[in-house]
Amino acid sequence: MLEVDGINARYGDSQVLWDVSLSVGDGEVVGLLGRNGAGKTTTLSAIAGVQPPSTGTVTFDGKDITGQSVSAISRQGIKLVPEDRRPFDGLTVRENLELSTDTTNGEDWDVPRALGEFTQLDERANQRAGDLSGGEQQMLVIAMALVGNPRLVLLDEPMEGLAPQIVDQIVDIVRRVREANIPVLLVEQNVDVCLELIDRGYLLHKGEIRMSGSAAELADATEEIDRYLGIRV
Amino acid sequence: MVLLDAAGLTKRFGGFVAVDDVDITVDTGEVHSVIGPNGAGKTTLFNLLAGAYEVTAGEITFDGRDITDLPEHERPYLGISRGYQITNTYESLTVFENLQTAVALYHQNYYDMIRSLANRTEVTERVETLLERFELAPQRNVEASSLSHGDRRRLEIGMALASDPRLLLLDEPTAGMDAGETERTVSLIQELTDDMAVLLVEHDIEYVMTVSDVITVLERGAVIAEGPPGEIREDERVQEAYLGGKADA
Amino acid sequence: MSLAANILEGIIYGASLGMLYVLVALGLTLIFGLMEVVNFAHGAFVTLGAYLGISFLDLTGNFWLSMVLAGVVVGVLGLAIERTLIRRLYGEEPIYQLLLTFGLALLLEGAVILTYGQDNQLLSAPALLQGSPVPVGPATVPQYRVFLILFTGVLVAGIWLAIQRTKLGLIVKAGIEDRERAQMIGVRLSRVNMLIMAVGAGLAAVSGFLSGPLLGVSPQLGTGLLIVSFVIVVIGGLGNIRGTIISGLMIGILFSLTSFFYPSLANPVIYVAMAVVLLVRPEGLFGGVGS
Amino acid sequence: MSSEVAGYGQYRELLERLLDSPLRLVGYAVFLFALPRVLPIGIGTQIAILGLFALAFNLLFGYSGLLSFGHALFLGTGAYGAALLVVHLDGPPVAAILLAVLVFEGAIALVTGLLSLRLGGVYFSMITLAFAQFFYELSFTVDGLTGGSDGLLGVYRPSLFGAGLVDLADADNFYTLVALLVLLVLGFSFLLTRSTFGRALVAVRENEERTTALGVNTYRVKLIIFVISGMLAGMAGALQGLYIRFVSPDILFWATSGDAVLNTLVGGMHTLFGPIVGTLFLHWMEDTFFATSPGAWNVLLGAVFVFFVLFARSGIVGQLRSLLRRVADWADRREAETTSIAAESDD
Repeated sequence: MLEVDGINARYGDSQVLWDVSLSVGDGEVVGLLGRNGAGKTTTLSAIAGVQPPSTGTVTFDGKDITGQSVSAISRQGIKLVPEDRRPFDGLTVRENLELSTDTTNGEDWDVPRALGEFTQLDERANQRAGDLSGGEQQMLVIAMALVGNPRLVLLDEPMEGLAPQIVDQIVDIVRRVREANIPVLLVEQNVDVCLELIDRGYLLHKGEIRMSGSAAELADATEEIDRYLGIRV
Repeated sequence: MVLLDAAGLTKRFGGFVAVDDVDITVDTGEVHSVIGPNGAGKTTLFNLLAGAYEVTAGEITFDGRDITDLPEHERPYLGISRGYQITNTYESLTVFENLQTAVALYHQNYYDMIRSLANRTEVTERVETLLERFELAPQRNVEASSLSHGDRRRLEIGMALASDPRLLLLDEPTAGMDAGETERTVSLIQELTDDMAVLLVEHDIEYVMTVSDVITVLERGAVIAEGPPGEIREDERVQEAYLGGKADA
Repeated sequence: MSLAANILEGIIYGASLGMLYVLVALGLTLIFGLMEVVNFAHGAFVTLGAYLGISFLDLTGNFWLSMVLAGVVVGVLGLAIERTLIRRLYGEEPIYQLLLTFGLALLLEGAVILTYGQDNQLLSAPALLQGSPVPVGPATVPQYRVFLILFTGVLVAGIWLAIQRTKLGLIVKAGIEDRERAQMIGVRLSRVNMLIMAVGAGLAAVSGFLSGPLLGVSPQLGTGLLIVSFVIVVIGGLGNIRGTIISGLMIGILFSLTSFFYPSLANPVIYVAMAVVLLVRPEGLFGGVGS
Repeated sequence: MSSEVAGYGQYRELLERLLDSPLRLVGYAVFLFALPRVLPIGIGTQIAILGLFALAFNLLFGYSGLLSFGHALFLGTGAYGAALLVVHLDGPPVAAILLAVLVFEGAIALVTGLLSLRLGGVYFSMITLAFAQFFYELSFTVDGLTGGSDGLLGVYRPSLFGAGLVDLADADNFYTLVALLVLLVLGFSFLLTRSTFGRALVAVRENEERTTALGVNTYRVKLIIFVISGMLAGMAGALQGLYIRFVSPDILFWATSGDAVLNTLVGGMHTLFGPIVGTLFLHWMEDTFFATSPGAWNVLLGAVFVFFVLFARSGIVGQLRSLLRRVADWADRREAETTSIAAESDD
């Protein structure tokens, strides 16, 4: 489905990604783990076209999409859920969903279905998104990606800054996305949560992929996990 | 000696509590780091201390003086200086001019419209010292926008040091640096602390563990641990904050 | 005439003028909200609309058709200017966009002078609306004024509804709030920019043509309206649609009421209003950017 | 400054020294005193006064990046102020008039500056424009004072120091006064460029956030340059009123503010002398084209301006400077080649 091949990215003068390659297959949930500043968000930005890579290619469904505009990539079915959540605060929940509806790549998802699946959002359908709690906003932005009938969801730290019981809800939502057979590239710092959700994963450290493997393989690699993700250095 | 003392510091943006009742103290001569996962409120805390944001609740005392409501531009004169996370230099000015600006605007009367800046030998001398200290002398005539990333980060720190601060606030000084550059910066910071306190916001754990005397760990805006690196490394809650661990605990 | 009748008449006159301001200021505010360009050429669109409308009127003899034609032609011109010139400066410092559109304003105004001359042109209300004034409570109001309020009221309400209720409106609001995020959900912003530029220019032209019978048509007509629009958006907030509509009406009524009681102060008073707002609430009466 | 030009070839270094040297002021003086020998003195005077106006505008725009679209306010009130003093006080000395206008404009600039600087960026441009328009409208409202749309008549030029000392009715004397004032302002600008305050202005323009963090009260810095710029623009206005001996509301119209913007951008906004060159250039163009057709002139002016915004933002003087730098660099490279060839043939 998604093939990222040897991308390099710079932020100003500093190189933040070094030859990063990864792939996401059909119906697969793939994790991208790493500490703050490891380059996870930059990787997603490069795929979504927000910040195109300086070298390397991004191929989606056999088509080279490197350097295409953000909106063009989005319309091909790659929906990015950015890390800072960012629904449109001034719009209502329903308006946010209507706006995000995209039937280019299917019609499975629409606003009624989204509100049906996320009852908590349904209750607040006519409230401004800016007035939602952090957890509700996170639900909303995931629902916004779903009504876009995505062929791949890029999910950037959905649990960040959320209270533990809300984290459980979000985990549940990601499971449902997975059950809907939509491929997901999940960026997460919370290792336990991430390993529970993914089929395969990559460990990113200082802009380089240091390790990759199945969820089980990663779970066993306690030394690497500690070194690249924990604080015991 | 306690230099900076912040108590009950809170910052709300609308309904969102970015910094939640944080107490933090920095002593003279220590390197104090603030770490935590993304979104923990590190940069917000930093901006509160620097005066870029207004405090919602709590107070900040510096050297015994209440500075909670002191405007940002007056804090340098008490001895507080800051660097930026995203390099924030004068892009179209040369390295020399960047440092000259930082030195002159602090040490000279910046309302002086007549006397030539270039003839202020005391300014030029200080700039030369900074150029040497930060190994930027060869790039003196290079515009900041054309510097390599590491050089720019060091210029950034150099500008923050131009006011001879007693407390230096640095936000991720090694962001985007390679190993060699990071090492140079580490030793630089260690040299600095002989005569001043440094408050670091960092995500590079290895680097934090090397340079810090004290580490404060933030999660969701609140302090979850504080102590020397060794203690922090073994702290269960910190482990959990970094590696996850679900709520069912 | 009684004081009450005077006040009522002042309010109605003011509302008719204010709605014309709103049409101009709305375009300005939408263009800024989406493209972050303060369009100095917006006044030239107003002037151009008035003059082209007069030409179309000479040609067709139909006031309404001329209004629509003027709006469409100037709308297309606005679109062309966005495509060829303004888009070159997206993402640059706003000052350069301001300077560029200022140059365009001079150029377009010059073209008007070149074609139509410096002198004022006469544009009268359509015969249909020249009958005897309409009694409104204790006051009497010329038919054209009543028409202006109704027509522009419907137009502005239509725009408001389109922005609040249609998907396109959602896209515009989303684009104003966060352009990058809008692109992430697949919005083609460059097309939206084109559309809004065309609509904004078209509205300015319609407003110019409609204000002809009230204000007279001169090459400086548009700049006058533009400067008042600046006052309106400073008070209402650039990019703030609701604030723009309300403050446009307020300024129109303030102007009109003042001109009833102290005619010589009518023009200066709106700037005093702006100064007071800046003193008391520099961020604008209606908060920052938003709906 | 030598430390800052190190690293260039010798021709380039020489050029940089020249460009930065106070000797430039001698060049400006020669230019200004040659102007009335080349052009009719009336035109020369007009260019010098409007050039001074543009110079005052550029003190604000060029240094601090604040684009005022309302500088007509200062030019206009300065002109009215001077004219009213002449008419009502029976011709006080011009020196006193100029001083009074400076103080008066300082007060106006302080009030309008305090308000318009509360919002940054494009708002500043819109608000300054609106304030100028306020005074334009006011000039009709207080027609008892200003003569309304008929303008203020009966203005004449008293002597500079009173008691007939330095007769300014004489065109040469008046031009000399204007030229000296222009030189004075140029001299001040030159000092300002190199001073600490000048650097503070550049710092505010380039990066206000960082400048605040360095301990600078940026609001006050901007206000001060706004006031200085307004005072000097007002002085230009006083000269204009005395020169034309008639003031009408036109001088407060937005187009007058636009002239300052046009002259400065076309001449070169980050340069000392650009505003004067721009005024001269556009004045010459206007003289050549306006008479035939005002409409065509506006079209041409607009087109020229669009061209400069899109393709030559540094203006005429800025373009000349970079041309000179390229020539110097070319000369340095050529010499380096010749030397290296010579060195090879020595072997």
